[in-house]
Amino acid sequence: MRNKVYQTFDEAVADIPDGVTIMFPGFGGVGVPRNLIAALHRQGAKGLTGISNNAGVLDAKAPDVGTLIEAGRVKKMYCAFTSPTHPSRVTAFVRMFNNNEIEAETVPQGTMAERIRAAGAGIGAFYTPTSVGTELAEGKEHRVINGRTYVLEYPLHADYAFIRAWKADTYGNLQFRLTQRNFNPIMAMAAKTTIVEVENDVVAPGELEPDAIHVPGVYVQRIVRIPPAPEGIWE
Amino acid sequence: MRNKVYQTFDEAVADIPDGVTIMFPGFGGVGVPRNLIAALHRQGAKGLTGISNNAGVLDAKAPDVGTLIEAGRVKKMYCAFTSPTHPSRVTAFVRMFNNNEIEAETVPQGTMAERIRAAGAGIGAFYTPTSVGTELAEGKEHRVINGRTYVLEYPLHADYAFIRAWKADTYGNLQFRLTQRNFNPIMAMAAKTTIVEVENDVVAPGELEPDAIHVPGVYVQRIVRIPPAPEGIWE
Amino acid sequence: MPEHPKSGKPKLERQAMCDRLAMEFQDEWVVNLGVGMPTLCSNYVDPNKTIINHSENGVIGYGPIAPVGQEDRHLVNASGQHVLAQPGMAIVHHADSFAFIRGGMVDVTVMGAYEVAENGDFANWRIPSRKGGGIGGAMDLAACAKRVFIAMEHTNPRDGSPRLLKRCKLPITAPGVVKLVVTDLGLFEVSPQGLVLREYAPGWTPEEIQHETEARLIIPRDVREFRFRD
Amino acid sequence: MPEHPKSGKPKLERQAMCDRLAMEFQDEWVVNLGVGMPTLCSNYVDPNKTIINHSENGVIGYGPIAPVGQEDRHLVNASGQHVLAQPGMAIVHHADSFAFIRGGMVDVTVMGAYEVAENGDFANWRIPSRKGGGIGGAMDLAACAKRVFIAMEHTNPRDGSPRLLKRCKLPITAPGVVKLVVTDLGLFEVSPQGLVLREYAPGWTPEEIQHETEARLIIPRDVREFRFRD
Repeated sequence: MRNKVYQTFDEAVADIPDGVTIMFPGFGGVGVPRNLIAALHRQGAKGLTGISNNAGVLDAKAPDVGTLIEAGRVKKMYCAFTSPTHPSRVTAFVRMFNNNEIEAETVPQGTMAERIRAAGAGIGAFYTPTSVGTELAEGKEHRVINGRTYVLEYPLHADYAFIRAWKADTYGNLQFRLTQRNFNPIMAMAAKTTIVEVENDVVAPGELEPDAIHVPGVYVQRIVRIPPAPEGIWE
Repeated sequence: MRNKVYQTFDEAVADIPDGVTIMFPGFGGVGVPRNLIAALHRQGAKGLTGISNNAGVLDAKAPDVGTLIEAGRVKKMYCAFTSPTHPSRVTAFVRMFNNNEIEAETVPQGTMAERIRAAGAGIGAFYTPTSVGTELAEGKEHRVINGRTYVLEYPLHADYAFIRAWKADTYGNLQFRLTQRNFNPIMAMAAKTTIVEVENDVVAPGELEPDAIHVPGVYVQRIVRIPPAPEGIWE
Repeated sequence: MPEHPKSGKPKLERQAMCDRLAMEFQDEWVVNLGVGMPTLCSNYVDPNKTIINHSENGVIGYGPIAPVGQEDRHLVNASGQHVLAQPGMAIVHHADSFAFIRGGMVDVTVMGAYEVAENGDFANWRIPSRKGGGIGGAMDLAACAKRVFIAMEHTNPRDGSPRLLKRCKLPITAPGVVKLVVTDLGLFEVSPQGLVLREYAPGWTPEEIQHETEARLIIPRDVREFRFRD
Repeated sequence: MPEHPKSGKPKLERQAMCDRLAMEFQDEWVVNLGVGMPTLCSNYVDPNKTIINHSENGVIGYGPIAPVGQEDRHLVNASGQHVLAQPGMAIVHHADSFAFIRGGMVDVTVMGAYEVAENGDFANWRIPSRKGGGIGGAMDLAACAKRVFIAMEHTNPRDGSPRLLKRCKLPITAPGVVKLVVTDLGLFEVSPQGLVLREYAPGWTPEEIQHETEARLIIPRDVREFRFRD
């Protein structure tokens, strides 16, 4: 069986070409694959499309998708926040979006999650009640089902998913801890190539309980153990 | 907080009226809520609609949905098997279906699972590639998305789900063991009232690991601990 | 003409506003509290009720904000604040968390807003003068929770313009979903007939509150002073 | 005219047929074996390859059939047989198992069939003379697995009628999906030009096999005798 365990983040992202679509999980700073993002930043791939709940935070000390945006590597973002929650919170993304230096599509968070899930689940499209009657539903196909109005939404596919996990085995089976889970499992399932940074030693198959695995290893292609700080990014 | 733990199966199903729709999980004889089915059989509710992968097995020694069918309590079944895999395997359901004593809709197993999931997930309808080009897609709405043809399928809702779990806490958080899981979690999430038979003692909240819970307790309304055989059904 | 609020008449405190909404929560309700003021609702604790806190990032049944030094780096709420684990808590992934929301499992969501209209529309995600919007999970929650409660200041703090309107001027978050609004001037119910003033801040009259409100208020006979506690 | 098979000329054994399909499995393939004859594929073990067994009831990476006395009452495969757990095995629920299938994670599904047509259609779920059908997960697997392999007897054991047809007569399970068919007479590939005979059973000639086949067989120059092992 092909070895999935890579020694460095740089090796794990080395072959990512320009122009691909990448999924970046994380919510409230938890479950963000910061080491892989930092490695991709060093690697230099550009013209990227990103799928992420937000487009980077203000004054980020640790790398996140905003690091790639600020470096001009991202051409388009799909995210749930395309303007700041407060006018003073002007991130690199907001500045660039206002200057038309980056494209963006605003997607309600649950619709984003379901579109990602649909990509992994082989669903061609689905009807959701979210956004009906709002500006975001304008131009979308509507349908009344059992008296309720829904809009049609399509899957969000990706070439790569960057994943941050708690535990992994060498087959790529993954476990997450608490709200670290967030978008990680559905992104791992939706992308063609899933690359994982993991917070604990990669164990032998059989050491993770089959009933407690959050992502089956078949979905995972590459795994890197996060080294101790300062080499690894832990914040 | 309302007590969810019932002392007997008979109490847990006592108020189920005639004419409701019930989901019955189980696959290959594993994860079948046999004690609740036996209790409903005693209770006598009729005119039921059942949603289940199959419609009972041949020579069932332990109660399953076929027990209710044979007793004439079921008006319609949604299932993936409406004819026997071998002509000699004529179950009560097959005999009644051939005699037009029961209605049935044949649903591909994955489409059934996704329709159940859609009901729990508030999805109005979805496009799936399964069954395209076959008799089962006739009369259904088709749509080409990115060059692939899909059919439109609608959610399967239910009034009740009968669930068989491995462990539960008093809030209703559930865990399943190995392939016992099958349809159980998605049925628990899709039904208005979820009633659970559990193979271990019901524990206090906090004793099940939050990361290893398969069904959050909010989805569960009633729990009964299975007593030792012969009072409880364990096969 | 009623005394103008700028004269210094006291308004309700934010905590009092949120306490009032939290008094409406029923035993076993699943409650989703939006970023900002709504999180104050969790400070109101009724020992006779079990409230289940849901956060859109997939945590059902979390506990209070973690005291300094007790933060778990893997456990945050929708605002990204570290919270404490609570016995019986369950974790799901993001698609399952919004399946939970869309599936109608959230009994009430409490959000802030820029505007609420008498038809139950509200706006809280986008200001047309700024490009883009910050929608997060608000549209999913607004469309799918069983009840939407709003906590906001009665008037725009910048120019004093009213926020309880006949029709929303900003792009809406969801149409016709708001059930209850608390502002620093009172408690308002959205009824089929329009906005009903249920309770007024101490020292204020219904007429004074109408003066601060664009929508036409319905003043029922049993309108009463604001209840701070049950 | 070729010797008639009823004369007693030996046909391939079921295990040999399934071994031949299993020889096509590649390292790390996710393999889904249908009820009945296809499960024999798991008896062919190539130590140089890791095969990942998927069963529609949500188990990825299960092991061999459990010996008597070692059954775990909570672990069965798609046929309801007790199997052994294997290190690295993972369990998902039914919706996630079919998300896995529809998402294209199954490299090959091996199924039985009543009929296969030269255009890649096949039928295995319904006989119009019987009411209803037994579809299970076959339609999902047929529509969504990367490859569909079929293992079946070359002719109907009841009346000797051919099963490799120009067009299916029975209601199909999926259109145009079959890649490879093994029968007790040989190995057949579905190509854009039609059915190609790749290998014939020992003692049989391509012409004799054509005689048992309704579809027009393409006989390539490199057609060879059946390979029992790599």
